[in-house]
Amino acid sequence: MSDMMPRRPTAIAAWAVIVFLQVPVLVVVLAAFSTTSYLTIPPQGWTLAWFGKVLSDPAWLSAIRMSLFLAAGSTVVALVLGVAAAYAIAHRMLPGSEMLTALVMAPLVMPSVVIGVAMLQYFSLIGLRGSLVGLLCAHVVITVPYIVRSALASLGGLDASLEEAARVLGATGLEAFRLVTLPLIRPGLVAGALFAFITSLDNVPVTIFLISARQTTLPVLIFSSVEMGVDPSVAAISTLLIVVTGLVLLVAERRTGFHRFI
Amino acid sequence: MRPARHGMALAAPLALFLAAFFVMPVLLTLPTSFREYVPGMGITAGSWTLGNYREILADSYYREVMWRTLGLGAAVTLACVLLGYPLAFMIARGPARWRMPMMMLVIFPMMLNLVVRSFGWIALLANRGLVNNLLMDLGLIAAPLKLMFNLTGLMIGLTHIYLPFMVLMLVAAIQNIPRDVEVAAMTLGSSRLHVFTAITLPLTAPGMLAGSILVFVLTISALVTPRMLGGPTFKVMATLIYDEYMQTLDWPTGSALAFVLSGLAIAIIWASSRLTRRWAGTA
Amino acid sequence: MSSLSFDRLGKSYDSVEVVRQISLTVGEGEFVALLGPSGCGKTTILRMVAGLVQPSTGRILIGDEDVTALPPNKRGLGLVFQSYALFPHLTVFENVAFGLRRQGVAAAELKRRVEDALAMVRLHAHGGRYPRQLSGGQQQRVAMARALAPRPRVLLFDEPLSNLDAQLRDEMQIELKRLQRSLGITTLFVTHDQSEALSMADRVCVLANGVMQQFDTPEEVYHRPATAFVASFIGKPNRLPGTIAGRDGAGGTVRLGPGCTLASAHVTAAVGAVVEVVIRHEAIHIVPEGADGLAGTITLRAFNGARVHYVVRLDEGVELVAETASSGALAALAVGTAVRLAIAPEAVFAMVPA
Amino acid sequence: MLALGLSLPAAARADELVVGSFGGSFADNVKACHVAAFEKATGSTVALKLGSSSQFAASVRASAGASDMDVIFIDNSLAVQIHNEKLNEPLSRAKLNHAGEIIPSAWGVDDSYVVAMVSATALVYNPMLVKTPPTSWLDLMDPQYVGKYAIGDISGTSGLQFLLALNKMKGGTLDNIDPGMEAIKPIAKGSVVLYTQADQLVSLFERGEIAIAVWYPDRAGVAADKGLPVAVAYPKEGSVGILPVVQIPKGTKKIDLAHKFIDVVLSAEGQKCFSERAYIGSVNKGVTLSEKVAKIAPTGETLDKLWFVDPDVLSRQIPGWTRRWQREVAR
Repeated sequence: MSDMMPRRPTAIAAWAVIVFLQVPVLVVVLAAFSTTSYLTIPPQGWTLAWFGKVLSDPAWLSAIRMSLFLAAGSTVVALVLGVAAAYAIAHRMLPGSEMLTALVMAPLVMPSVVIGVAMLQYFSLIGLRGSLVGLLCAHVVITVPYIVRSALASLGGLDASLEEAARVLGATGLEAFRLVTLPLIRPGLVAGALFAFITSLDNVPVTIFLISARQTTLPVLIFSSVEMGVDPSVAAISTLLIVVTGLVLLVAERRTGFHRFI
Repeated sequence: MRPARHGMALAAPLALFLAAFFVMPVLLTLPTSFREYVPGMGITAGSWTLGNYREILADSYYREVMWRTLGLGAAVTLACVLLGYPLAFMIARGPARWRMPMMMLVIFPMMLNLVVRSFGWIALLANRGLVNNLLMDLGLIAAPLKLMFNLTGLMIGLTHIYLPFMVLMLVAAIQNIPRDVEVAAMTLGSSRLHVFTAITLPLTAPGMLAGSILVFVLTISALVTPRMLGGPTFKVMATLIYDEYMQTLDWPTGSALAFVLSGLAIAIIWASSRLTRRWAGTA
Repeated sequence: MSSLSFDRLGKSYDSVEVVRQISLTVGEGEFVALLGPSGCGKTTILRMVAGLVQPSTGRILIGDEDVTALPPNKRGLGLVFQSYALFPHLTVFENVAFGLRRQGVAAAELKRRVEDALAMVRLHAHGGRYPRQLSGGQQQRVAMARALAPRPRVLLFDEPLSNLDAQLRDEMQIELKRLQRSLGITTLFVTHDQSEALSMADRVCVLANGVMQQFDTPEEVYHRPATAFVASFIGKPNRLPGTIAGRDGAGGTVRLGPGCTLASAHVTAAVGAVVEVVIRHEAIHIVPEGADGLAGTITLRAFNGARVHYVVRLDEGVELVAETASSGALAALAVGTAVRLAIAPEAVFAMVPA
Repeated sequence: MLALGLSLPAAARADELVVGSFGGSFADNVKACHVAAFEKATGSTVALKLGSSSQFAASVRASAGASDMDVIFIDNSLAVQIHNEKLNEPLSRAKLNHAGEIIPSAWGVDDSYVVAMVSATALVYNPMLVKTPPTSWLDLMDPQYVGKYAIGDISGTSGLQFLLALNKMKGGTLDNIDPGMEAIKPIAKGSVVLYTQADQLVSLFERGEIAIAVWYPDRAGVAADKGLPVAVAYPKEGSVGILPVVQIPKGTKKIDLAHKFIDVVLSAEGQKCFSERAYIGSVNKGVTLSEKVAKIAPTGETLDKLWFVDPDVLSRQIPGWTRRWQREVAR
């Protein structure tokens, strides 16, 4: 057995960092129960009114629906496009794969405001402005880097002979991928999809230019209400969202055990 | 080895998609950065100038913001490594029963909306925020510390956002170290510290560098947090670009700044991935 | 069962030829070993047979069927990988059932055949385990069972024993050979280990740099190497620098040192050429003092159970390794003993260094 | 999910008007005062697209004469800029029943927009901490407020207008901002924060971090209603007027419907409703504000003393001033 196990100082430092990570979450959750009409900490008086307000406001609810739909949709599309491309790159199946990798990662580098304005101009030109398709495509562009990155990492750690073994045993290329490769890289993909989902769910600078009047996303709605004052309902909605996504996370963990593969 | 046409068929959808929805829009923006902008009148059509780029290089304010942005990126990256390493080490090597809960607690805060998260920090870091009040009540300080609208606030906020990314990448890197190598070093008479600095750390360097590149890139193009915790007195490239686009409507300068920032980021990524390859011994 | 044939099979990567125009036939039920050092092209040949690599030239036939253009899943082969390539996310049972499921074998039949296959490799109690819970030898046998369960027309092995420790390897050699015999399955076995190839195969194909050197029974390959490469690759050779002193038909004499010449039955170079002289350890016989032979002194003795090795320094300064059985008078010679060495001309190969 | 996706078509519905509005309580007020009446009168529906003035300006420019919004609320200087870039449809007074009730100065150049409401930048203070109400912009410099006041960044209207007010007091002109820049430097240095969002001040007042600020009377009025201890003072040097306007971006296919919406905005009922809810001044001559609102919103004498800066000059000068501010004041 190796002696390179964390000792007490490391453990203390690690838990301190964990606490640091939870601090703003706690603050926001506490603020959601405050009776004051603005965000404040510690809360002055306790109420559930803000949760009631949020849950009865169709604008918030439709924004949540839109955000979740967009995040889920773009993650799925990014998974399909990204995993296919990552497969080709990882198996060195095409020339110029380094260029493709660089291209995929580029949206991470470009300031997102610029991507937003650029896409607005472009979508106006090709008639996709204000459409859900356009918005979805934009979100795929900003989420796909995370998928490709994690897919490349997972595929790189895979023994190439596994798929060959499946092929020799009578599986078609697609079957070999579905029955052997996919189950083995799935935890890595779940981790990548998680990043992608969060990125989409949090995006303001690109989305704000591309949404139409009838559809808005949660972060954009929060961002636009900042200008006119923020009351604890944004804390309430964030609390709800954290609880929901936290549960999804736990279920995903239960089903795939993805934490072991990140 | 499968034929290249299969590879093409697999990669083409993404390549075409990005060409259509990323490259094209960005390329259409490129000419804007060579246009002339007349305040109040808009972008002069048909004019071509290098002036926007020249101004960025010549103006000491732009240079200051550029250096500040890069410095901030480096500082946040360093903070993420320093804070993230012990945690990642604990997750990778600590008691198995802590693994899952710790991992979940690392991922969990990522779910908090960025705007709302910034409000959380404001409530904590303001002059009369929780932190200052606590410190003053304890009698540790007489006057509130300035924790916002400066490097401190932005460091705290951005480190909080990108620390989980770094931790997750470091965990993977630490797990990939063959334990035999460390044991070998120990049998050769190395102390724990020496094993760590001579074996563990170098072997995780590629993963650490990959995580660092990601954090650095995300930091220098972050917008929401710098706007809310940096404010007008602590501008970075992204907020400056946002201002040029959204306040002064000077898109030519804004897009020129954007391309400069992107160029810098690409150059840094390129340089550090060369460095990674050298460390990994594949160059 | 079917035979397996190559017809001028070749493969190039970026104009580098790694396999050159190989033609041979593995008969029905025959066990053929592809033997050669790493990089000789043997694995490429195997992968071409399996359909994992597309040949640049030539054809591959299984029985009378040309399978050159078929994808791997249509070839009806079994392949045991060097790494075993067991599916880590599937149980042993599911690993073995994988190929049967691809064939659409019905549930009851499938269960029976998987169990048969596992029984064949003596792992019937391990069906519910995952590969990581098995030892290396067990994993190896699962890989065998998985390859055999779908009843392949031809069985391919890619260095399947190289990851096992020495004793286990010897056991597995015998087990594998017995299994192949009892099933009578056409087998192509890739290895770099000559003893593995010689002891298991009906015929051995020796490869070097993508070129077939010799394709014959183990006895022929060992005793009558067709090329200098085979001579130096098979067995444990002494390699000494020398020059050609004279020619006589296919043979001649080589000079090892100032006063030391040897008759050789295998000389291709011209007189005066610098050559490498290859003589196997076991071809050098220690003969009693006074008999005809090269004079020398024992400088080292090594006992390894079945055999005894002597390092003999000839009076001319050249050192040779000789080998004898480990019992009898010749087995107990002390260091410093003066001896004579007899070497048959047939055992001396003079090769122009590559 | 899929159903939701399909129910969001790319093209706007024929009878639906898309209005660009500021978010938060502004949007609530637009819905209550304008949208309801408009929908009742026309049978059409309104979709609000929330954003800021500059977002709308950026969006109108990016969509180059094919805006997806039919009416926008926007600051007058940006409205002028949009007009200069020829990205708007002119208003037709003939289509507006209430055009005659509007104060004449509300109309933009070539009727490119019309002012929808009048607000101002003024001083707001905490009466519990400030015994004597301030009377001058320079009261901010009073030693009693050291470390207890806040002004806005130039990116917000109040910051810009305070700069202009100081500049005027120190003898500067719109072509010479130097005196203002010099005067504001020490004030900005001492400010608790250069706020960029108006509501940042709410928590500062609430926590007692500041006693006085350059802020908006309408925000102060709404905040006071919610229990924030604030009162408004208009400096004797005169406040600077803020004019949110309504404008029709180029490319709308519903020009008549857009006019009908603007007509509702300009109507006495619409104006009165909005003013009462938002503590904001009206442009309709027929509106009389309640006393509670009149005390806070610019009316009567304070309205007369308001300084309305030429938006055309503003739109040309703001980028330059912003640059100088970034480099000299906020650095």
